Amino acid sequence: MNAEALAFYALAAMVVVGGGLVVQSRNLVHAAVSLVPTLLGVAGLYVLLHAEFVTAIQLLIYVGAITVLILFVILLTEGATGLRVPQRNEQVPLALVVSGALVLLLWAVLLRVPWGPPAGTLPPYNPGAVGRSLLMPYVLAFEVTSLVILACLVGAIVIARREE
Amino acid sequence: MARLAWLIPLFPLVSYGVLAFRGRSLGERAPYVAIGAMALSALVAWAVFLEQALGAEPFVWRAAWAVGGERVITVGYTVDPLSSITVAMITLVGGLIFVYSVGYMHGDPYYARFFAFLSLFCAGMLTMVLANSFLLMLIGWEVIGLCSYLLIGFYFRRRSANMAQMKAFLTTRVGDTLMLIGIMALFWQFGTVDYHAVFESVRKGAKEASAVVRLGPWEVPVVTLTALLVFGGPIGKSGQFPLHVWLPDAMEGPTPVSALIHAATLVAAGVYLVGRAYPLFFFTPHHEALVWVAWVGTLTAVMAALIAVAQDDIKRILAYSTISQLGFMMAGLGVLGYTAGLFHLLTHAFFKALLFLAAGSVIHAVHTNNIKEMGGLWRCMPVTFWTFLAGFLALAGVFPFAGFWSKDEILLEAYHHNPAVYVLLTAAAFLTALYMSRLVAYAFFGRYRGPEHPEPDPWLPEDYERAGLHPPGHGHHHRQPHESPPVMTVPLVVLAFFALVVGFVGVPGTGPDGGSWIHHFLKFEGFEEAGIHAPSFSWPLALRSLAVALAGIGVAWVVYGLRWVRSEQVRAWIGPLYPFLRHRMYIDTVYGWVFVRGGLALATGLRWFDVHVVDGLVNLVGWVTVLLSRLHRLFDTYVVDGLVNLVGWATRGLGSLLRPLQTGRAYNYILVAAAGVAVLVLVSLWRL
Amino acid sequence: MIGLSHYLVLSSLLFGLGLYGVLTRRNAVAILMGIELMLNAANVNFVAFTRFVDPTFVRGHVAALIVITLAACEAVVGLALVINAYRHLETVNVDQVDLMKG
Amino acid sequence: MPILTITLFLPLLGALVVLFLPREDADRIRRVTLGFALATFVASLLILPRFEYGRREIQLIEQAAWIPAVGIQYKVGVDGLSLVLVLLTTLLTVLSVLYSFREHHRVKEYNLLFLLLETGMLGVFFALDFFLFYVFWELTLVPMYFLIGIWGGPRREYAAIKFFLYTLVGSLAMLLGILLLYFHLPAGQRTFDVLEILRQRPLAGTGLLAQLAFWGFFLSFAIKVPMWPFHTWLPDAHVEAPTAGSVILAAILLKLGTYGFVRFSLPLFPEVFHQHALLVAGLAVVGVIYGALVAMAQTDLKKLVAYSSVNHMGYVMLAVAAAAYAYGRPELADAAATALNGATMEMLAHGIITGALFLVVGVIYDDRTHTRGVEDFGGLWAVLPKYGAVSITAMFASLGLPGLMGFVAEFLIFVGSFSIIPVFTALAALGVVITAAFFLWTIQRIFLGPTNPRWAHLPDLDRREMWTLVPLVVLMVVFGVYPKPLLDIINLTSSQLVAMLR
Repeated sequence: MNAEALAFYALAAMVVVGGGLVVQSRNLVHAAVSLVPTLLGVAGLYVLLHAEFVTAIQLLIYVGAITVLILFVILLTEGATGLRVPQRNEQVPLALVVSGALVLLLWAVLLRVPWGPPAGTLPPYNPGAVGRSLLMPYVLAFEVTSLVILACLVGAIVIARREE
Repeated sequence: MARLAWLIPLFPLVSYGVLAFRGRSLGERAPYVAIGAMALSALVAWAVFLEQALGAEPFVWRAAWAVGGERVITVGYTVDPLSSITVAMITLVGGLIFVYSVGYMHGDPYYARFFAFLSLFCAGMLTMVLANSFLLMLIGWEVIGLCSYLLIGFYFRRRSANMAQMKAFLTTRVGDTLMLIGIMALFWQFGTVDYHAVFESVRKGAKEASAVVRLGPWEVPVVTLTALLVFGGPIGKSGQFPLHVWLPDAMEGPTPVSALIHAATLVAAGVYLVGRAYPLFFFTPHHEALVWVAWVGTLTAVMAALIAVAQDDIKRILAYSTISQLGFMMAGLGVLGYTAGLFHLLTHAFFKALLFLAAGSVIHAVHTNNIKEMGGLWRCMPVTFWTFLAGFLALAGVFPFAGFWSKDEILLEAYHHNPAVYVLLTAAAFLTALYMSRLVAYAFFGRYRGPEHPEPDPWLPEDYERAGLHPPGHGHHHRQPHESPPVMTVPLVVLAFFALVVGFVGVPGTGPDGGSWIHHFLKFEGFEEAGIHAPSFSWPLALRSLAVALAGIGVAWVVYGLRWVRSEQVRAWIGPLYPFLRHRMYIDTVYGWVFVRGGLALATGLRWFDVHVVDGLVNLVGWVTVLLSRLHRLFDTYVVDGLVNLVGWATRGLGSLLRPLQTGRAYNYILVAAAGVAVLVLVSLWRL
Repeated sequence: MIGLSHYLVLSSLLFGLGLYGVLTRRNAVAILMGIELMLNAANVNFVAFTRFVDPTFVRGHVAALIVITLAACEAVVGLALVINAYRHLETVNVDQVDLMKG
Repeated sequence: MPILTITLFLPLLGALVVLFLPREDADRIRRVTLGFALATFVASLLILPRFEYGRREIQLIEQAAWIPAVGIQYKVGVDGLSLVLVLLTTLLTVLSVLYSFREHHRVKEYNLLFLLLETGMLGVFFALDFFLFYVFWELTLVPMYFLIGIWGGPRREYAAIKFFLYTLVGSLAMLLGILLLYFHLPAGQRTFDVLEILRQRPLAGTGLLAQLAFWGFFLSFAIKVPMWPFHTWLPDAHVEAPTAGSVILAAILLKLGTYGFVRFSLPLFPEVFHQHALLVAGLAVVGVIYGALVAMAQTDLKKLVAYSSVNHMGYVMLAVAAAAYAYGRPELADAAATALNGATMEMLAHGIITGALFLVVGVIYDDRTHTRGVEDFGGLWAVLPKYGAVSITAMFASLGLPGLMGFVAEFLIFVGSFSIIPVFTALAALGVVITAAFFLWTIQRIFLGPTNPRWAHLPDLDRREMWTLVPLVVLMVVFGVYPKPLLDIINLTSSQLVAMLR
């Protein structure tokens, strides 16, 4: 087992355990905090996959921003997120069966597909390549995304603003 | 000059416009606008009339007004002897009444409005007379109806005036609707409503076999039915039986209005129309439409004269007298006396306007309408008395006043063409002299009795306040009535003059070939074609009618003047006839019950029907739908009705079956979606 | 040697966990966290495919970046909605919000 | 310049502009709305010089592909009938918006809905594609629903829902009819183009299907008109709607029904319509008499005017039924054209007169007395001379006084229809007396007699109210005295229709 494999399994364990805690904790604050190792683990996987830029963004946005945001909201709406209220609905067994089945089936499919060898090599300077791709072939997607961000920004302000 | 005839109605119309928009600021000067316009219009009218009298050709002008497919409906005016002499009469009488009104209406808070409505009336009346088609005639006809409505209710604070104006408009409207249907029938038969074209067609059509309509057991020729429907308008407007009920009530209006509208012009419009549309009546099989006209007229003449004898209100007596005289005119036209009827129309306009104005002068002085509260007025109101007397003699038909000549013409025609009508009309003439003498005797002779309850002011103090006037004080009128100011008496004198002389156009020898001028001027061409000749004047007949008139005066003088026989005794002799006549033969009462209350009851009933039945059905449908949806849980227990639309039930049933699945909770839906994805993955696994 | 399938197995597992969270949680914020897990799983897939199947134009990276951006947007709007709903309904439990019930 | 499209979408543009105005600045919203309404009116007037007065067919056609796969296109055009109705719409919208300056509740939404409504109404008159027509037809429904439901009187929800459901049921029936027509075109040539469908008359000779489609259209239009016995939504809607809403409802929306009858039912199903013409005429006569009698028994002024609408629209339907009955009898062509001219004239006259009447009621109710009970008034003429003059003129116009617009219409309807269905027409003419009776009675109770001291100091019409009412009165008089300019335009369409019915 080389260093890469070791890293992978460690990160995978981090992700899975974190994810499990996220969906399983009764305390929502715990769940939100457990999100951090999961997202960090995913970031680590990106490093293993030579996706430095994505890693950076993952750290900045997910770990830095979204997690904090979620925590804030949990604290803001504490009366409704506390331990006294039941946190699970009545379809737990069914959900367990369905999601378990889905995972198993996906595995069955993924492992059977013969993925061929890579059709090229990764560009050496990763952020530059990403930038070129974003601004040349995918510029439309880029623009649309920025528009969506704008709309979200406005929408979020409108929705969350306290009405006079 | 005939080309300028369109100016005749235009002047009063402009005057109306000015007074309607600027009347308030004109204030006291408002009448000058109206009188000036009438003077200009009279000038043109008399010029046109004299031109026609000197033998000018009739003139017609048309312009397109509406279109329907390829057809064009025109309006325009026609100048011929009949229309020109009528407009000359209207502008003259109208102008004099305008002048009189300056005095009569002085100090009224709605002074300008009064003259505005009078001007509009004259515009409408002149339009109606000059019109060259049934369409324009109808327009003028309804406009004068509107003005009559507005002027009857001029004292709009009075409930009685409000009721009277509605009664007038609605009663005439019944006749107008019949006439409208008649005009529709004309359009149907001839495709036009132009006088000339219609009359040409009926003249030609008279020689051919005419189409008939079945009305129950009777077969009526279409032309006759059309003519009679058109006659519905004159029946309403000219107060003929059975639509005469509005005219006596119309006396609620100010007296100049009664003089102008309800004596001289508007009510004569019906007679004028029958004269104008004479071919329509004449060219029916056996002139049968004219026979109807004659009998309606005769009946009206007798009935109204009878009622007039038992009335006490001076204006009502004159109103019933007007109805009766209009009946005379209709009867005259009906017994083939085309000239006679129209001649009486012209003379009657002068002397009846005179009588009303003089009556107005009396009312102005004594503040009551009841002749039994007057008396002895000949001494304190000499001008009014003498002019009234002139009008009285003209109406009674005493030689040489105008009424003698024209009424005699009618009796002469009736004598030759329809003896039964002649007898009845003679009786009516006797009654006319009787009730008029009664009126004169009560009002002008004896001693002054004075009103117990003087007529209250028609206006409220607030009306004067708004107009910036001071309400007239109470008790300022003298114990002894006094003569009216010259602005009112001068028109009386002028009209009295005409009441004396206007009949002379009917004196034999004034026209060519020894006939009278009026016969020469106003003649109906159809008579010559049909070989009918007007009977010539005969002295025995004239003397007989004069004797009848004098007899009427004599009888009245015996009872009411000299009081040899007390009127109470007369009442006792005639028994129930007196209350019958006094209550206007109960005609108004019956109409009130049948039409007014009946109509309102029907309306109320239909409103109930609308809310509870028609709308109830709609609401029932809605209610049932709501109920069904409320009961959806019990739906399964319902026994499915075989008649009910199976598809509808099935859809509904399927809906309720699927209903529990729609929980509205997102996580249920997502679970299903995830399971679906799992199934899809499973399928793809198979295919690998 | 860690290959593509390792990553794919891991990401499917993560996806399953997220899905389970979404399906069972009553609380809207918790559901949102489940969604975040699922999105991360997808992103791992994208990046892994770039590395092992189609590396030339780093298309997967671009897709992952866009997903991250949209995830951020979604979180922002979602949380705004949660706050708004909480203010109005005094609850953020989705089973009490059943306006879609047929 | 695509003048029709500009006219059609100017109000929509206005609605967009209003959407972006701050709701606090009510004054600016009102002025902008009025500006757009005026601009639309001017644009519709600009159609006049472009219109060819010698051509009977639909002209000034503007079209563009929309959904070519199923034969739907954007196609608009005008002929005499739609031109005059478009002018009526744009004018009355201007006056309604002007009147609504007094509205203070949710001004922005109110004005926005009005502009939206105008586009809907114009679209119905302009559309030459059944799909487009249907879209606009439904579009008129929504703003009106909200106008009644939000700005209405105490029972507004009931009235709004009744109005909505009733007319919706009708439009669904029409949709069925449209689809029947569409699917009877030969496959491959299927289109919603009105002119093409009119040319081919796909359901001619299909018996039952033609009947079905005819009654589908009939139900939709009859509810809109409204014909007896589908009229009960009208009084409720009128009573509850805000004044300007009532004006538009009476003046324009009712005309959509009669417009539909003339534009579609007559030329599409002449045989079927001919077959049922006497039934329709009978319903029309019942509407005339019944409407007048029920109006007489009303004590609420708005209800009274509403039932008088039932009465007047009965005349229109009488003329349409007469025209249908004349199908196949060329000798009656001119009479049928006269009747149709009268019907169109009555649509305009009723729009102008009843519009004025609702404004008159609104003027006294909204800002002065807050009561509409006929019995609560009396002697108002002395207090409000200008108001009295305007109201009495409008009422006399409504009862068909010659010299005013209503008479022209009634006269043409009567003389035209009498040549075709004399008995029905004569019966309907009797309605004239009843109409006169209830209007006179109303005048007496409101304007004559002693003044109720409560109203002794009411202010007379102010300048804005004069500006809304005077144009209508002027039009009543002008076209009452000389209707030929209008009739020349209208006659083009009537002649064309009659030619198609030969």
